[in-house]
Amino acid sequence: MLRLHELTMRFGALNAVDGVSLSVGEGERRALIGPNGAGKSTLFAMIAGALRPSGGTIEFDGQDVTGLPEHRRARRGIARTFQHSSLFAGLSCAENVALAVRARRGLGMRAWLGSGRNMDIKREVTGYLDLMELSEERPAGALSHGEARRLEVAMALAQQPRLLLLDEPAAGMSSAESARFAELIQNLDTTLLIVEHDLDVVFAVASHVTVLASGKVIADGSPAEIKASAEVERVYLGTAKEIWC
Amino acid sequence: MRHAVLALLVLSVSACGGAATQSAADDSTIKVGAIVSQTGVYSALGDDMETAMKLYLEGHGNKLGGKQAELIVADDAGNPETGQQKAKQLTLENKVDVITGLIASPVAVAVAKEAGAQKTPVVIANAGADALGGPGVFRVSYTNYMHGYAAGKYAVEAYGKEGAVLMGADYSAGTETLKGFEDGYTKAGGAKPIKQILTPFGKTQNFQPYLSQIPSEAKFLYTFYAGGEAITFAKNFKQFGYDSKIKLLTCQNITDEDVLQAIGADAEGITSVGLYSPALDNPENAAFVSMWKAKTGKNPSVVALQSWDAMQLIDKAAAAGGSLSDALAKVGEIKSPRGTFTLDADKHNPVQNWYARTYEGGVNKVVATIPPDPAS
Amino acid sequence: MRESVMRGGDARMSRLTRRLAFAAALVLLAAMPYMLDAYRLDLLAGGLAYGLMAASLAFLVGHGGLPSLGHAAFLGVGAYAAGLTAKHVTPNVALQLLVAIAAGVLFALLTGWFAVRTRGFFFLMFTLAIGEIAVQAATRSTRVTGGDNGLADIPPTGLDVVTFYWWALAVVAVGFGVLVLLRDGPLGRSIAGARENEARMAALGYHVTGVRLAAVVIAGAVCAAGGALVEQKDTFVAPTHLEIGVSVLLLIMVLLGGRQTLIGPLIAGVGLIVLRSVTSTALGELWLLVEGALFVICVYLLPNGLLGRRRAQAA
Amino acid sequence: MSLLVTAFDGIAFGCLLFVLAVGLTMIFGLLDVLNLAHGALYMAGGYLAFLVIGEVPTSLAVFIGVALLAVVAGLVLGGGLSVAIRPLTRRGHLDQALLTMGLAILLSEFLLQVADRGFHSLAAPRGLDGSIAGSYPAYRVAVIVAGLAIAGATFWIFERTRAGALVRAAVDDPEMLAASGVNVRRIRLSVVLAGCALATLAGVLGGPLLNLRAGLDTEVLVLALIVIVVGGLASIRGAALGALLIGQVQTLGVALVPELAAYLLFAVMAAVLLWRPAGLFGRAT
Repeated sequence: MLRLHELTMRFGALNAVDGVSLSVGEGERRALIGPNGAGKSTLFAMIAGALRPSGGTIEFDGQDVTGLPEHRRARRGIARTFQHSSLFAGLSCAENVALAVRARRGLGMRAWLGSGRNMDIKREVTGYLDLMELSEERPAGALSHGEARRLEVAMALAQQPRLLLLDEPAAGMSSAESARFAELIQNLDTTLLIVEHDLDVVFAVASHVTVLASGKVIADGSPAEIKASAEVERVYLGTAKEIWC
Repeated sequence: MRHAVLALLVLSVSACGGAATQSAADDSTIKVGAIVSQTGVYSALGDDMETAMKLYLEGHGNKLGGKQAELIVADDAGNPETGQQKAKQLTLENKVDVITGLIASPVAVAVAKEAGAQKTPVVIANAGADALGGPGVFRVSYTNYMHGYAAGKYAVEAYGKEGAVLMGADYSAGTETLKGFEDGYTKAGGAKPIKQILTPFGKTQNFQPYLSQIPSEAKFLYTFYAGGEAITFAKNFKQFGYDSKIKLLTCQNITDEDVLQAIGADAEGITSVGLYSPALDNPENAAFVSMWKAKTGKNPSVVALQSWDAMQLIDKAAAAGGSLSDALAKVGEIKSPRGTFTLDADKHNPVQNWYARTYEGGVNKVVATIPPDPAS
Repeated sequence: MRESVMRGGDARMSRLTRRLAFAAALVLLAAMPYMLDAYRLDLLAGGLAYGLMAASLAFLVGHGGLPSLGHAAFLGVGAYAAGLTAKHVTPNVALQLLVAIAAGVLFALLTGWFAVRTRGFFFLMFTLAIGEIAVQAATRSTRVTGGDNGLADIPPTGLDVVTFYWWALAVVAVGFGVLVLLRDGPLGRSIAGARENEARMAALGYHVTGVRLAAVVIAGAVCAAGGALVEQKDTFVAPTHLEIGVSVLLLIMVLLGGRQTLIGPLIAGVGLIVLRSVTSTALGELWLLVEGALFVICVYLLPNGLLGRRRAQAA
Repeated sequence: MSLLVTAFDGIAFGCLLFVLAVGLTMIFGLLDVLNLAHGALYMAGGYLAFLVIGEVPTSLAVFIGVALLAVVAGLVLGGGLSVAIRPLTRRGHLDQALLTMGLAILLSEFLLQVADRGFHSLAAPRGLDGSIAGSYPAYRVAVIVAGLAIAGATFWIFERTRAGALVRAAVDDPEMLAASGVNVRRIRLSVVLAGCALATLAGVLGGPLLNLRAGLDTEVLVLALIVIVVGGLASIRGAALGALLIGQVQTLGVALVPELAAYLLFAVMAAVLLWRPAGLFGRAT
């Protein structure tokens, strides 16, 4: 479904992302981990379309989408959440999700006045909000950090994406919240690419893990292989261990 | 429910708006509606107009044609939409017998249209748009065309038969006056002006770039500017040394009272062609100038003179009795401080002398008289 | 139940009272010809036209988050389109209105296509440039627009004051209704989304500049309809109808009325036009001073304007 | 040759535009307060000078004295403005615009009532009222000198002095500055006062060039807004460049393309906004 080929991003002399090639198959749940500054967020931004790569190509469903602007990629079925939650603060949760649903259904003539079709849109909105345990009426600006992260995911799901990009969804969550969050993510059936620091969430959710360090892929495999790999431990888990103890 | 309450509030304001009296139109009084600019760019001329009209009434026992006169002044703010609204108010509510004033041409066009619909005669005291005039519309000022035409005729003798360059603000008053000049000049034997330079109206703070476009072979320059632009032009012309490069003939507005003080010394020696000068020696002018100086301490401007004559026209027409519109058309000769003039039969524009004047020692000295020309 | 922001269950009730209030106001306005004389009815018709144009600007500024200082250009486009149609094509006011709206849409697409590429204060200044260029175009294309003396000899509409008032009231009611429907409809929600957060809208798959352009086109078309009414009332239009002073006046009506609503600016529009006529008649040249004082007082006493309510601000 | 004079005249006009616009870019750029009363403050400076010295040439000393008087008036009006604006600092540009528009109407109409509604123009001071080599007004050269002096002073204060550093810090991170014990409110007040004083000073400097009349406040405000938008907000350098560019557009541009003269000013601004949506020197906000 998603194939990156020699993807590179140069900021002046620094190669934040240096020739990364990887592919994510249909239904796979790929996690992207690595120490700070490994280029995870930059890679994520390039896939989502917010950043134009300096080199290499991105293929989605066999088509080259490297140059495609963000909103056209979303139309093709790539949905994303934001690292620092970016919501419609002045609008209610229901409206936030409704905008996502309506984006997918297109703004045809009927959509201008579309009161008739409002009913089934409303049902869909309620479905996603219940999935993420959020009340319909509260303005998005008044949500707690955890609730805001869940609304982000609800909106991404409302786009019924074929590929869901999650940018550190568990960041800033308590362990209880992130555990609950991992459960919610687990029973999603879309293809997933998640960038995350919280390794509990990573190993609970991911079916395949890629490890990045200073812009390069240093390891790639099942969660078990990654845990056991000495190379990863040296570069990545070693530093993580000091944090823990 | 707040919306309905508020809507009610607003509408009640409009219901009682304009507490003008609704006195029945008895014929012992004559109501004159004067639409002038009390705010906006033309407000200086508005003050002159209002003062002149009130001065005339004071001097004539507040009577016009033997009837008690009531002058109602309305502010058009220099805007045709507001002017038309005031015309509706004056005709529908105040039931005025005649509308006068009208400084800016767009306002005069809108008001003339409205007054025509309400069957109320209009006496234009300033606006120069050529198109104005006709049944029910009378003008005591001038048309832009005749203003330029007279200058063109004069220029042939005084400035020579060729080498004329025209310069003016790019709006109807400017282009119509310059067209009049071209016709007057060529009909009197002058060659076709070699260049016409138009400057954006109301947007020009600096004339140097335009003055620099005057071709070297030009012999004299005729310009049309009014109000603020007249000041900027006169000062730029002198300060950039063009007064030593080319002879200048201007329209009457550049050396008129409202701008002379601001132009100051740079106005000295400027020759212009206008329909009036405070220095004209005839009994009516002597009386008018002394009354005006007593009231304002300054010489009367062209607008003041024209407003005085507007009242004089209404006064003579009201004296004849009957329908005011018909009476206005049959007034015949008017003894004005500018000299005697009449209104032409179909467009009711003034048939009058024009005067070449040179500004020296604080007054426009009359140097030549250009008799009325039926062609203009 | 629409998705607009309403506290808890009273959404249905409040929408009902709003509809009731709107109907009551309509009935009251319809009764005006029996309560007002010709001059005041004509003044009210003009006030309603300006109220509709203020509401269309509120749709752009308040709902769309796109502050404009050149909205009078649409008044001009509508007025000249209607005037030229009356002069050269048909005296039928309805057809003139359609031509005016079409001209408004075209002008909105032409200029909005560029304008929506700017943001915030720079969008404000870009619209100021559009407005001023429109004034110059109207002033200088003398053969078509009659230049600075305005479009002369437009044939009368043949409607007397009362009939014209009904026509204006109908156009304003329909125009206002369209604005409300569009604001609360799906397109209106996406325009609100573009106002709140452009990056998120792009991530959802919206063509953000397209959504903003839609807001400009809707506001422009409704304002052009208002412009047609202004022209038809007096059968006269001149470049002064679209000068910057009018754009400022429309923006002031929006701010006084409360930019989060559409009804507030409509009422402020009618009120300001009527007030100007009353104070100008009563106070002569001092009316401008009174108006300046009114703006200052309203900024302090009515922080959200006449009818505005603080939108659900972020926590 | 005359195009050279036109270009030089463009510099003079640019200098006036700079003095006229720099106060606005300070208050708007640095304090994010949209002051639409800027044109009325300019008008106040001009009318104050007119009421004091009328329209006859005075000695240079008297003219400078009147200019200083205008600066004092600017400081007083600036104090009033900062008090009026304080409740609105968190209410966004549109509310500030409505307030300052109201204040502008009140101030300009007051000036017209006190003086009169006619056209007035300050006379250049004696010694500067003639023309150099009979073809270039000496006063405009003085405007260039004054403009450069004021530009130099504002650059120096902002770039080199501690006060300038404090102002720039107050713009970037008011909370941090306040935390370090600096009275941020006093800094903001001084910026408002400086901005308004520059506006009234510009009124006197421009008195002999732009006529004093009803409607002058709107005309000057639009010119100032165009200059700071083209130059880029919140930068003195931007205001300087914007002023010089617009100065040339209004002189050289008009001389080269006379038939487009009416559209030029706004077409240039629109073009700059499309090319650099935050102005030439502006940071994309």
